[in-house]
Amino acid sequence: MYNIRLQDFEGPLDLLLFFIQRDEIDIFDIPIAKITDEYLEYVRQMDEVDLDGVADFIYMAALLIHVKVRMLLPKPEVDEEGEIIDPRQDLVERLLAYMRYKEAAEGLDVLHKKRGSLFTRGKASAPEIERDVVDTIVNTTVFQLVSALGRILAEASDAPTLAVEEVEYKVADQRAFVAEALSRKEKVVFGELVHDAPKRFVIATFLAVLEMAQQGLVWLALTPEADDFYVRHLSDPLQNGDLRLN
Amino acid sequence: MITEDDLPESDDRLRELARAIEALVFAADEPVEARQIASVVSEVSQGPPPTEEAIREAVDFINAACEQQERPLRIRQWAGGFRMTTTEDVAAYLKVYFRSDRRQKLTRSLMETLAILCYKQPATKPEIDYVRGVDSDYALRRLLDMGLIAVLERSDAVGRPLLYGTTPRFLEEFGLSGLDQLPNLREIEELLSDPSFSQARASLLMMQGIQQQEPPEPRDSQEES
Amino acid sequence: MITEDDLPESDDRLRELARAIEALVFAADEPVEARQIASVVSEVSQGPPPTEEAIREAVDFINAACEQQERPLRIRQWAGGFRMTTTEDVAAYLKVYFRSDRRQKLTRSLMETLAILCYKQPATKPEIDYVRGVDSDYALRRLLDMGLIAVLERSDAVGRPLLYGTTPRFLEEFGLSGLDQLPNLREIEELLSDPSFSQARASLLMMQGIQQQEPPEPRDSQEES
Repeated sequence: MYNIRLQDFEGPLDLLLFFIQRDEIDIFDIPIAKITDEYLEYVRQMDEVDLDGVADFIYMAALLIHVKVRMLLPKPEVDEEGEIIDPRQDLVERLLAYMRYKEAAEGLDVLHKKRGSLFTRGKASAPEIERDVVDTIVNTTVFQLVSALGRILAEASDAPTLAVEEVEYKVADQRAFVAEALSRKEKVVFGELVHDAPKRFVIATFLAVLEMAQQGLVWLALTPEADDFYVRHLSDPLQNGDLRLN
Repeated sequence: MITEDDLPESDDRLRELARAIEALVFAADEPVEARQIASVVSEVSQGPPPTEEAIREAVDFINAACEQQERPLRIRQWAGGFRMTTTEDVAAYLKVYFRSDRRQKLTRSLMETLAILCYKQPATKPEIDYVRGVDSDYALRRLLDMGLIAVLERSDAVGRPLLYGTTPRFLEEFGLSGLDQLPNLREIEELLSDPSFSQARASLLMMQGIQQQEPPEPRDSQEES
Repeated sequence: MITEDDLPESDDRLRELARAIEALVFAADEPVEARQIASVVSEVSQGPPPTEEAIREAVDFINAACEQQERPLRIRQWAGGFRMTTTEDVAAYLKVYFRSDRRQKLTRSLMETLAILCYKQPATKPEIDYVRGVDSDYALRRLLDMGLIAVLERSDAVGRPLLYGTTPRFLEEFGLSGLDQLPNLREIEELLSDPSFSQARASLLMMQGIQQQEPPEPRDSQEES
């Protein structure tokens, strides 16, 4: 058995391609039973692969087994015109397409490296003029603004994983959660509110709090240490002039 | 005019030093000190570092060549280091370029700061720092300079920090008639919740009703057939 | 060498245009398009804008002079505009000066995603996922953050997924003036008949210090399947 590491492969197609290249297999006539067994053998040792990749490898395993089973059918499958369908056809097409782009990626890498030895002007070098700052026109859309907000929130979290066992936390639910907490206590520290909770919970709660603040239902104030903030219940939402709408 | 004939024997070394200096000073993000140049050149050439005098001579050589060729760039020594700038006589071009032709894109840090401010104003700097997880000092100053935000008042909180908010100019630049025209959080969810846009981000943002988009060739059918 | 004697009468105009271009391209933070140069020059000179051909001629003039003078700077045509960069032969100095690569390294998964996008754009996430056989969510988000790709529009397909494409910044980062400068995707037949096809990956893995046994006996796959 070859001592290879799954993380050296970009994904299941890359791994299959490796088998094919290594064993000089005719890509148009893949010995599916053999390659499936070999593939499964590698996938079994997959403990080291991070969760992100597992689903993709397992999906391919299922697909390979399925093709293998179809190959074993006593009567070959036929399409509408009575032509025999090779169960491997889709897989082969995918492998071929992947090969082309994989090679293109290597080509891009070469371009990128070449470009890497050309340097553009650094910040120290600059034109000797006074820039008219106030006259700059902002070339940005509201969508970009919203994306920026999304980015802040997304980056507050760990690297995302595939939604395997993730529980969904909805902003609406978290609003109720916050409201409930504030019904017991007029003022809570955000950090305590979400103490030890999963990131998704924290973010949903944060969004809920932001939303409530925007609607004047709560008021946010920084704690004296400035490392957390209070969420305070506002009894009379009409008082709130916090958002200067227009 | 300085030509090859006028130069001493060390011509080649001077030229190579000048090339290194011109490239370094052009690409650096900070003024480059003579000793930095010396150490880089010494490391690359595997030889002794050039003296400060040699470096100065090479800079003069570059500037003399630029002047002789009427090129609009010079290397100047400022704040203890060398940097490259344009000559004054081309300032007119640059003024026109920077004024009208360059629609300035807001950098990411400016965008983030603005995004927080427009949804949560008035806000203090510590509040913005908290949400962004980084210091927003520079971003706030730039946005103030650009007239997109303003100091509204002082907060009642400890230390009475300044409260920032967006300006009418912000609305104008973003084509909004009022702050209430900003997408609300529900709409943000919708904007960002497109399943193919970014599922991880979307789910992080607690988007609802996300379904994994099927690939063009339906995977399910193969499993079912 | 291009000297004043060799130049036509319009010498002065060419020189002044070259000066304007060199200053603008030096000062700009992004590639400057010919039409931007034309409009700035026209405004400053209060005359007709220079033609694209004249601009190109002036750029060639600058580059020829730089080459003749052995200066380490050149103006390149990237992403539909002009950009000033150092030459390759001084890269050693800059790499030592900056120590690490200032540019972000692109991982294989980012490269693959980019490769698919630049040949197949606009493309949706499911399309990219399908070709790669893996979820490209993270790769797409990284590339969006790096500004190498952008959402172009929404597809008309079910669910109206977003369509991604490469940005001018991608062209700049890869030193391309346009997408048409990308090498053609190789045809399958050509790829398969390339003798390096079967060895490439094996040798790569060997280089990484991964032990490998001899491949099995060469065999006729027709018989075995």
